[in-house]
Amino acid sequence: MSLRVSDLKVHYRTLRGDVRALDGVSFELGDAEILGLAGESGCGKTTLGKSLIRMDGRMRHVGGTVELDGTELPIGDDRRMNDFRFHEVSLVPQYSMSALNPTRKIGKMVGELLRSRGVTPDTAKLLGRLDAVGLPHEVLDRYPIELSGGMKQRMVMVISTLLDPSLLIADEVTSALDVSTQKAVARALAGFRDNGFVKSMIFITHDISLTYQIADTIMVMYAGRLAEKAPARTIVEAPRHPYTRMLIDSLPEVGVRHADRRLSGIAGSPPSLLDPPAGCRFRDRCPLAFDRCAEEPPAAEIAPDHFVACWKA
Amino acid sequence: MMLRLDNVTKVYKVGAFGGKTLTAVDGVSFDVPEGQVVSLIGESGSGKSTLGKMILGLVPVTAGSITLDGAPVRPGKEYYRHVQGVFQDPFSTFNPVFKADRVFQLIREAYFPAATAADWDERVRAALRDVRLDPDQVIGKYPHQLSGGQLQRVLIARALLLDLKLLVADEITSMLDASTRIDVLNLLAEIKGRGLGVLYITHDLSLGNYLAERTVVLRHGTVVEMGATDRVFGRPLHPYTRQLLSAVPRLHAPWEDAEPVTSCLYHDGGATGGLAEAGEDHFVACARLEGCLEERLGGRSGGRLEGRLKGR
Amino acid sequence: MVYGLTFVVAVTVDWMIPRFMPGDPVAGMVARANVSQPAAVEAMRQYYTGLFGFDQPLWRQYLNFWTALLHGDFGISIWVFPTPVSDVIMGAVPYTLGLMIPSVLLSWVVGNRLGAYAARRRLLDNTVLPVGYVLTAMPYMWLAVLLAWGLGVIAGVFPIAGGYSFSMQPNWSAEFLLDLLHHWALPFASLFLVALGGWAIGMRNMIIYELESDYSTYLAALGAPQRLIRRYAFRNAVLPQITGLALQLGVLVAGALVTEIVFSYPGLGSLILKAIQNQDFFLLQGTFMFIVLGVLAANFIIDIVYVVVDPRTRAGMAGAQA
Amino acid sequence: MTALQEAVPRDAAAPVSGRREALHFALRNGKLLAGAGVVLVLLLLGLIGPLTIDAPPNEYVGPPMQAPSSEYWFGTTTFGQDVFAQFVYGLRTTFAAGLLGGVVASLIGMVVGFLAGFRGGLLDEILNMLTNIVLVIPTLAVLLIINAYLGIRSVVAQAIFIGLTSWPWAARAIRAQTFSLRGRDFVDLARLSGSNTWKIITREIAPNMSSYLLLTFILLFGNSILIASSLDFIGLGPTEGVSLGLMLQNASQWSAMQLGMWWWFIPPGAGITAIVGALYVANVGLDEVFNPKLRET
Repeated sequence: MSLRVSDLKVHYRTLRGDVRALDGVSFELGDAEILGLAGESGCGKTTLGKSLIRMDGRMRHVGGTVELDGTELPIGDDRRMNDFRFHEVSLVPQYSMSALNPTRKIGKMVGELLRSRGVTPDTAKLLGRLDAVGLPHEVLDRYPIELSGGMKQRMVMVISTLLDPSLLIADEVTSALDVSTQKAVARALAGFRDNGFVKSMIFITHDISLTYQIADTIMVMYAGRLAEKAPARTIVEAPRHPYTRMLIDSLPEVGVRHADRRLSGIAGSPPSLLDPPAGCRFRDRCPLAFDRCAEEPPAAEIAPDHFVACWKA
Repeated sequence: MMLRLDNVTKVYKVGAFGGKTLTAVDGVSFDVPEGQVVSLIGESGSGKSTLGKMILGLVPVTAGSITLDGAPVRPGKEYYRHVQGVFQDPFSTFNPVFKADRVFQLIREAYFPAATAADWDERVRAALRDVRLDPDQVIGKYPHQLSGGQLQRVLIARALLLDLKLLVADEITSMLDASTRIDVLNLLAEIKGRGLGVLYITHDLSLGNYLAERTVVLRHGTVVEMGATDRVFGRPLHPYTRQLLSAVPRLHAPWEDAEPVTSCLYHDGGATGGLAEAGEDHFVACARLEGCLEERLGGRSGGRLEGRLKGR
Repeated sequence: MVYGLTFVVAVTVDWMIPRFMPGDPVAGMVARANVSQPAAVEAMRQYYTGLFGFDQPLWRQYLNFWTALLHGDFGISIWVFPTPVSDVIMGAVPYTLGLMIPSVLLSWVVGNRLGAYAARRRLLDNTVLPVGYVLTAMPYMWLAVLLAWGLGVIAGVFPIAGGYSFSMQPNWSAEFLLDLLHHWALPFASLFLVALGGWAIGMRNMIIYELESDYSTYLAALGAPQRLIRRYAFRNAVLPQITGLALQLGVLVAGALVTEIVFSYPGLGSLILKAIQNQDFFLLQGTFMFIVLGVLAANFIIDIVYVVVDPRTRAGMAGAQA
Repeated sequence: MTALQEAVPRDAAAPVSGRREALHFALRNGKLLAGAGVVLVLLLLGLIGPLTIDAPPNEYVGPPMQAPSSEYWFGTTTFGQDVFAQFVYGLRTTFAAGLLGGVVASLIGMVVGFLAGFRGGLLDEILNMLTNIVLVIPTLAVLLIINAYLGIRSVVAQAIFIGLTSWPWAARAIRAQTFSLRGRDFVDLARLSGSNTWKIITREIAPNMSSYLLLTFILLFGNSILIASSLDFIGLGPTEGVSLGLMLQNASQWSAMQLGMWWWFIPPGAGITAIVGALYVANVGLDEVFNPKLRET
């Protein structure tokens, strides 16, 4: 088992009080597994991704543990966490287009970054990785402004995985890209896992169809909690949580026409996480809700590797 | 009502003192008939948003013409009585320092100065109910207190207050969550029933396919394929369309590889004369269309093609 | 391009003002000059009339003005009649430059370091920031007066007037140079301090902005040490500060002028005061042209430095814009 | 920021209006309160102080060279003028010069900035050129020439000329802001609602950056005070009346420093520093109020 997250709670401090962005999430991630983390805005998926590598100033680790390869990650301690960053846990951020220092040549920056982490730059390895994503070696001698958006994206992917981390977090890396580029980037990421550049990966996106293309397992989150986690096929073809089902049903597939089959969305909106209601958080929007939903449903394993947090599952 | 684009071209001047030029849209022609949704599909840099802005009169046309019922676009109060737009980012479409319902106020000032307060309030409420919003939940709120989906509906309601003939919807769902965007799309499909045309601009093929009667696929400012949606997506002919379709992530079906665009002679620099008719209500920009069709479809339909040149 | 135009505008303003002011400029000036010797009055009258050339058409006057200017001819001073204005100015310029160049450059360098160091360090920030605001809010002359009073009059450590002791004649001896330095110290310090505050505040704000940028966040997520992140942030924050230096030049020159007046330092500032007190308009105009030229030249140099320092403009110039 | 927005669902249950929120933070911002407080106290002193003094400020009312005492709070000058009387009258003049100069500069900066930023194109390039020219020319030097020749000796004329030469950076800043706002969709929506350029600038763009305009004005205000006092000090100030800068000039001219008459030159300089410094500090406070990003949690 590569990653074990137990009852993780991370809150955001705001002027109106604590926002419980991540409120008790537990899951495991196996070796060589790509976990697709899906959900809508405000579900806590980005918070989860940040918690695993670097929390920003407003985030607070409230409870729960994260264990990577048998070692507990000190996620609430920015300084101690530094030992794990880049070496064990790494990140391909949403903002890849602006992630490189604009006034340093890329090669020089990579060298300085590596040395600052006590690593001697391995030129052959770096060049090999550039080849793997189809970047010419000259990019190292360029400034970021001289690269196209797609090239910057791939460069960041190469830098982030240069130390062969155990866990790679890819946060909405494709959301700003065109469909054809999106496909290339997603496949390249999957290739990193296949080639052993990274051991396992958490691929965060709002697009379930995209996750389905490269993830082994999909975890759907709702309002700071886990709703359902299962192998990708199962999530798409036999979802058990009403939220997952309604979400999948709201996606127009190529071939589905309004005139033939009218899809519908999910009425209502997620609860405020400032002071979330007790019990199941999907209750207010759920057509299946009944009395027991006032109690919080645990994420039960209803079939091997299939976890659902719903009394009706 | 019919919106007609004829050979529309847009050339931007870039650089200091307009030293260089950039052709964003190059000779685009298509129609948006009344009671239909036409989707305009393209990736970034395809010129789709520029086209939308030209139709709305927000950006001047360099060459060619855009006409509504035969009359040329003349941006101004009268034109906007009939043609309206909804944009991509709802939080940028609302001025954050004002309440959301100010967008109605602007309409009232410009078009219905004579309406009494009570009468106007009732009209606004009716329009909000038409877009499935509870007026009491929307009126008096600031934009940041409403969700993206609610805001986009407010904008559609705003357009419906006018004597609308055409609605340009530019990526109006791309900032919305999956569970709310589909209802906004359904709304567009509903309002076309009022006899107005909808131009739905999007990068998302599956959404365009879901909604539109007709589809126009744009690449680098030119139309590569257009026609009835079921033909364009059901039997895509242009390699670019095929590549786009194959790149769309689907549920239930893993990605497969389409032949790269470069395998087509047209993209190797082979000249083209414009759009050729490849079947009923199906036009493709490909000079080698006949040959391609025969290769791909094994001569089943290729022989019947006339390959008639259209447009330029 | 802009500099050329600016120069033309400045010269035109300089030419226009005496010509279009109400009344007869020659009579007014001669009267105000208040010179008692009839010979001097007559010489001046003739000189003015010839110089302004009122008998010639306007465009001709304008052209003549330019020709004279390009020959370095600013006219003749009234205050130290009949020394040419250009000579008077040249005598004062070394003092002003000697004061300005070190204080501007040093305050820029030290201020930037200080601001960068203070940013995001609570304790330092809480001292540097208020002190910085007080310093920038001070009128230059007031700090100069305070320093002169405190260190000059009360403590008696530094002289408070002049560029060198009255008892000395300018020469290259070590004794004279030391004396020069001694007189230079206080005006330098007051210019340096006021400018310092502004740079420190500007840099602090800029660094905080850079530390919040995406590339800083990315480096932090990869565990890069604060030292590296700050170094990158500093490099990027310095670039706008270079532009800031160009924008501040006018204010800095103004500061130098009034500081010189406080210390009776024999630079352009004191010259201006003398010119005003003696109604010496040629001297005033000449000094004005000279200051404008100096500021333009400095701006030009800063522009070149910026292009050399910022790799983005270099890359853009190579036409490799991606 | 994005993460936080994501984490905080837009809460329809807490209708805190933007303006009320700003007021809420304004009343809790120490910098703003302190800065505004100092400015207000000095302003009141300048407004009310002169009413309590019978003689004109430059009148020789008492014995010369008196140190501060209960009778002459700030002492007297070499000629027996009451420094306190001069100070309160000087405050008035200084505020007037700053305010008027700030208003003139803001107005020009706004017109140029809005037009250049919103219209773009050739107009933008021309206005930009103009801005750069005025920006590069050293302001004080121009004012020297103008004041010397035209003999400007009234506070109003002085302030107007200061305003005429100190607008460029404001125009630049407003242009940049306008430029970024122009691309927002609400500008397009206003067009689609039949609004013309003037209406869009005044009713959509200007309200959106009202806080920014206020900040700009405050900085121009402080700037004008500093320039005016420098002019006064050189001897190009108003000939009648008194200002803080003129007081400094007199003190310097009559060797107050050498004579140890600290009470003559400390108050005017301290007054200017206090006003301008307080304006700057209030400005930072206001910035924090308007820009939630800067609010330290």
